[in-house]
Amino acid sequence: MGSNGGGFSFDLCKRNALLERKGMAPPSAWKTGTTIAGVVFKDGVVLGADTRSTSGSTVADKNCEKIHYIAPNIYCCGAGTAADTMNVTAMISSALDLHRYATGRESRIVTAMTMLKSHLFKYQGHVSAALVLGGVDLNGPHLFTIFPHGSTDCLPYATMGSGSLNAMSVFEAGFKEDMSREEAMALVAAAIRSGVYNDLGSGSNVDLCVITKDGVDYLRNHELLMGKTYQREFPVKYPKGTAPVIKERVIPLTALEITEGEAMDTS
Amino acid sequence: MSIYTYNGAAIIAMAGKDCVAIGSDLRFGVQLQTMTTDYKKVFQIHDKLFVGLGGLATDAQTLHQRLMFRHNMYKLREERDMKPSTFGNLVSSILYEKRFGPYFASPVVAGLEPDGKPFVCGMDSIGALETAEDFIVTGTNSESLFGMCESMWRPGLEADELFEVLSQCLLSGIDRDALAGWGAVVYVITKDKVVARTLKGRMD
Amino acid sequence: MFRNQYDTDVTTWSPQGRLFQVEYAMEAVKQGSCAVGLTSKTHAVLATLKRAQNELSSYQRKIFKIDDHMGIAISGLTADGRVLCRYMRNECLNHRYVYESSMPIGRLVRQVADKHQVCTQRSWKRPYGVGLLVAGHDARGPHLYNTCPSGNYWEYKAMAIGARSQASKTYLEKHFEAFPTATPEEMILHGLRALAASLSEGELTKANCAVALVGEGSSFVVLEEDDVEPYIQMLKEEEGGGGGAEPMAEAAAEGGAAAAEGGAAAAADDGGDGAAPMES
Amino acid sequence: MSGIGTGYDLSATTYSPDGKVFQTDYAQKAVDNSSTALGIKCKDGIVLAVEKLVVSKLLVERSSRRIHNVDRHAGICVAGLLPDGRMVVNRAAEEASNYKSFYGEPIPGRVLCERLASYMHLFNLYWSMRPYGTAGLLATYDEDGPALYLVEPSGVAHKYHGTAVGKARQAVKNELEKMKLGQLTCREAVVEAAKILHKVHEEDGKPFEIEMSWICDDSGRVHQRVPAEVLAEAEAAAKAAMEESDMED
Amino acid sequence: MASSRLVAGSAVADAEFSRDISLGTTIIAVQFAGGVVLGADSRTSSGSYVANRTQDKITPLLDHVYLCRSGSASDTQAIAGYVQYYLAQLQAERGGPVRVETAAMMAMQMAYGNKNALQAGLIVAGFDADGGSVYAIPLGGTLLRVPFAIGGSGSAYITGWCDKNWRGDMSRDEALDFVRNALRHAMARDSSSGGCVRTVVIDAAGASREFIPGPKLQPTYDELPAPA
Amino acid sequence: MLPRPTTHSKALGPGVAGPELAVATSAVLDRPPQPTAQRPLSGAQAFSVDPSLVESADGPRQHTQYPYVTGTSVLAVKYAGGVMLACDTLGAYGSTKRYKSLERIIRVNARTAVAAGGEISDFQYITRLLEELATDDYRTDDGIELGPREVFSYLTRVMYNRRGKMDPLWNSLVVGGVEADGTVFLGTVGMIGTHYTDSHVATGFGAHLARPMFRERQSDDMSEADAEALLRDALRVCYYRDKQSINKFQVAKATGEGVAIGKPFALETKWDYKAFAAPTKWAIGAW
Repeated sequence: MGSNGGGFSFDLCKRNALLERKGMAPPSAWKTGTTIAGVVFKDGVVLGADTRSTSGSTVADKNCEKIHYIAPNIYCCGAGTAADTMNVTAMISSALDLHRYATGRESRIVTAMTMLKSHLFKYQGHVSAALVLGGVDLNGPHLFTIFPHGSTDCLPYATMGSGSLNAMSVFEAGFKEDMSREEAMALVAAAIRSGVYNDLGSGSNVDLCVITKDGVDYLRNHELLMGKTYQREFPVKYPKGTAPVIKERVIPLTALEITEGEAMDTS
Repeated sequence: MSIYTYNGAAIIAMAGKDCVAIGSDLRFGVQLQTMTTDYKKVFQIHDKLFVGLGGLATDAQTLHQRLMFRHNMYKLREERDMKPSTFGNLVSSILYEKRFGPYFASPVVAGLEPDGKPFVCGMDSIGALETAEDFIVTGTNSESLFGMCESMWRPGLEADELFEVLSQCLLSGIDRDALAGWGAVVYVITKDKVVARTLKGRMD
Repeated sequence: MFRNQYDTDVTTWSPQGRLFQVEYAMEAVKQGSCAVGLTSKTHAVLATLKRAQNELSSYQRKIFKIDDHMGIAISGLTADGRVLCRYMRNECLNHRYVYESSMPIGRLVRQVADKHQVCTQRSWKRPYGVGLLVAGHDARGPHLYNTCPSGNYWEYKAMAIGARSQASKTYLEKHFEAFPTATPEEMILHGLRALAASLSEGELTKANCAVALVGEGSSFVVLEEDDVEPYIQMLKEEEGGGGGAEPMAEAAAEGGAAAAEGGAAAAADDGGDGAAPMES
Repeated sequence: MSGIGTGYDLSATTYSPDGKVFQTDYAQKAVDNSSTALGIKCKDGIVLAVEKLVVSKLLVERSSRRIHNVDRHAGICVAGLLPDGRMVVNRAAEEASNYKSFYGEPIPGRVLCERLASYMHLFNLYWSMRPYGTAGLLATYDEDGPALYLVEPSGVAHKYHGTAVGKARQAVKNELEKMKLGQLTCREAVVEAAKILHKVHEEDGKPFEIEMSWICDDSGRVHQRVPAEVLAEAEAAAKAAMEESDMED
Repeated sequence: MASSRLVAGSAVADAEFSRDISLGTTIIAVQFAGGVVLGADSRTSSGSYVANRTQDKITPLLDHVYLCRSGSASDTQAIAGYVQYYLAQLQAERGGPVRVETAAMMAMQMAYGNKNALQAGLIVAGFDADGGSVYAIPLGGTLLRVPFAIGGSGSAYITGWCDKNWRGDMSRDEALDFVRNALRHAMARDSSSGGCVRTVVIDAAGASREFIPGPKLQPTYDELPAPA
Repeated sequence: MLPRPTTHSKALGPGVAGPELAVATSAVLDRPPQPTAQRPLSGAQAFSVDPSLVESADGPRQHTQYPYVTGTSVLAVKYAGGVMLACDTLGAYGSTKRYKSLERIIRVNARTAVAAGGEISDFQYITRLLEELATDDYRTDDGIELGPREVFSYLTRVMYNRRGKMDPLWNSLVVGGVEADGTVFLGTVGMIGTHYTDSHVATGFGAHLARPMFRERQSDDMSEADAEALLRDALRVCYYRDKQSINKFQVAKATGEGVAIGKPFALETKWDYKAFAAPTKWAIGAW
């Protein structure tokens, strides 16, 4: 019970396939319909993402985080199945942690990229994470895209997700080499906005992450595009006793306050 | 027919001011037939931590057992209760482990952190974690629960009002769900006590 | 009434190159009560005289709305008129369905006229015994058309058809130069005055006449009963004042004479009526 | 020999003892009684012209059309019963459209003429129908250049350098024969046609208007109404000529 | 199988990204007297979308052996990665340069051994002690030594052209021209090939790269020259 | 054995008849139409349908066709006094760029222009229909001509009727023009008759690539020069990112003065970024 061996467990696959054959559709996983993008500028990389996550056509989260931490100098935007992007990036992040402990050196972006691609390639696209990976290392700023099947590209500007075409049109029309930090941030924000406004899978706000050799600026909700446009004038206040309570029971607290463990017998 | 609608469920967790509440309906049915009407989908993990499990009941029960097992092991090893946020990650990992053959369950976690702050989070069947400041819903008709909560919830709800708001959302939400209902149970967790209340609902 | 060998069949030419059956059908139009139509720069107006079969029956309707931008007044066999009306409504609806716009008046009239023609060339058919005054407004402004059983049609500035319509026509010919700039209200009054000219006995009442108006920005409306009452009142006031009565009396006199003539010349070569049956 | 009263002249499917189909002749009568229409083939195109009696001053000027477009490269001027004429024009348009949609090129004038003639001929063959009381002057401009045809109620069709139908056809033909048609341009022919129509109408005295169309290089080899100003000039010239000749008288 | 069906239900619905990224491509390599020339276009597509318009499809396996990739981007990248790794290992082990044929064999082993799981059409070309050589490894993993090789979706359009214009006695510049023109014509007709032309010449002096932006290519029939 | 249908074979290449591969090797040879994910829900994506999706879908199978020679996106914007339409001149045969001087914009009459993406044979059929309509107006000779809105309406009916017969015309159409009263009209019709009017429209890939630009930059009172500049920018992006396009475009303007369809031209494009020439210069081991 409870394998700790790591890796995936496939024990339910047979049963689930059987259920599916019997007409029981499996649930849809949350995914990030998503617009994610990044550009390389003079001193570093700017990554951007929208903040909508969806389940079917329902918005599952209005302000989720799609720019994931990989290493102090590397971040990664994720599109695709939410669970996959989270776990893949977390996995690589911890692997790089260990790698840094072992080598004592700053992680390189190509390393992260290679680990990600080999993981994704291993699962042949079934782990559906589409990533924009960016960071700055001793070789300067780098930007990669990684597709679910494990192919990668090295690009000066990149987009992914369902809004990638919308975002790409902004880049193709506005990208310049060696932009300033401000220009790059404005361009990425515009690209994400293009996704938010034109792609139904993308929405809410713009997150940015600026990485230079001097550090990282994670600008969560850099642009708040979509606040609530409606507000209950006077949220209904229910007086105590509105709900028809049949039975009430107070569950007593059981926890023992353990202040300190007993010292181990060392003799 | 989705496997998710085989048994039926409606679960809401809501954060208040230094308190948190979680509730579920009470119906246990097999497709359109109601079997029992006292089936709680919310389980207590420890004093200040609850998990609600919607989806396929058999998976929810298995998952609950595994979660209890893992929490007990943790407690034995660490001699303390698990923080709700830690527990959320645990649930997520357990689910993602079965990425390609998932449990058909979507958990909602609600609890008070050791510092007294409320914590609620939810996830899909393969463990995509979403922590929320406001509320998390799951169930066979989560859309109508979403709608209610979106409109009723507001920041800073005190325990009593949190209970009323959650109850209203839950009761009216399940009125539009043929697969959930027959009353509800709501737990309100505060610093010094947990109150469980059973609500009267439609019996059809 | 005489008969000859060539007048019983619509597919038989007379040695002079005439089609008597068609010409007889034209006479059917003259059996109907009078219908008048006129146009200004912005509007087209129809006015009709309604008959009642007997005291217990209702008055026969003579004006039909085809579409928002067009309507017809009929004279002759009402049943034939209704068939054509149905056809025209259908065509307008189809045009609206396909183009989401109103059908040009002239094009529909031409189609209707073509429909008439077919009935003048098949032994198993008879010509429609009805004349139409089609009033409408389209992209090219207001129009008034007249169709005949022969399949001919003309566009008029103003026109009258039906029994004793000659008197009305005389009125129209006298005043048509004033029409282009007339207001809708004036147009209606002109229409009613022309109509009154065709009366052999009695006077216009709200029961026996109906008026229709269509034009720029106003869709086709029929004014009957109480709606037409104020206009009739105005006419009466005019008459009372004496100023407006004169032309009407005059027209009525002429009309009477013409009607008498017309009756005699029924089957003969109809010169007076603009050679309407057989324009060649 | 007259067929009147013999009973041999009541159907298009009946021959008279001397081999005539009187109904066809009678239909032709309707054309002969028509107001006059003429067509001229010039060196650069065709001009069609027709006089129209103005039977009422209530009529909208120039509203009742006798010359119709069949396709961009073909037009017909009808004489005789106007409703019959319209049906013939409809058929012509249909033929042109079908030909175009099947063969992808405009229908050649000769083909159009033959198809029309066949169509009209059809109505001479059944007792249940009557021959058309109309004749059509067909003007076309195809790859072989401009051509003028006349299609008659009997289904007979000929190609002409110039011809006329209607009441004053003989007078017009006389005038046409005097002219050197092959050297005339359409622009000149428009004036000539106006003059002729005014001249042959003279005796009549009734008010009339002239409708005229052309298909020539000036019109881009497209059949269209003669532009209003050109027509006005021509009419003015025609009226001036009339007055002149009056003076001479 | 079960798992793959399940994923189809829960995976990304954006087919743009769930579909494999394809190097619908034109690749070519020619041997000349003193070496080899490799060439490729730069388009990577996902359905109709150009996912990368300046992809580098010519991957070094060693300093003197390069690989042209066509087919699935992920598969060929993975193959190249493994071959690079094994060759580096071998080179270190042998303590000297690896022969082109060996590199080609290595690539073949990958392609052939996993032929049911891979979509990869490869061309390996390089320069070693025996001069330049070109090896084609089409789908399935056949290994063939050829004087010149073309591959990818665009190659169908230039097969005849190449047969006509190839000569065995081309000079370096002639071979380079041959490659550029072949690519130009393939890119003109194949919508899956396009963008720019990349070439690599490998001879005794080592490998040298060239990058020709799309607008710099001479227009073919019915195309317009790029504005100056 | 019966002769095989002469669609082209994935195994042998474009234009060649032969056996189909059991497993599509999309890697080497693409299937004729380049599918995107979109089902034909609106005019914007109408023709870019993945036929395999259609076939595997439940419900009546479209035993009809499959686009063969296709044109890609059409872009159009309104501006002060008129509307401007633009597209490239490629007729693609599957993934073959086969016909490069194929004009996809037609003048219907003095007030209306229509442009099309999708199956070219169907568009030519539609062209013939519209020609016939214009000829009908000419024949009637009453000074009334169909306005762009009427042409648009007509086309929606044609498209919907054909889809009702499960035999759709595989196009998305853009209708632009100026009404008799000077109102500027712009609308689009999809292959199943879905239609809408807007200040700017883009079909096919343009819906994703060009429309975001239009939403930012287009306004109904922009100048002609601005509109043309906007269209050129949008065309350029489409050329970069849509593999079924070529650098040869046409722009047509419909204004009160009439419809003018311009000569084909090429756009300046940017390919010489340092990172394009040597993408992995500083990332050894990357691709």
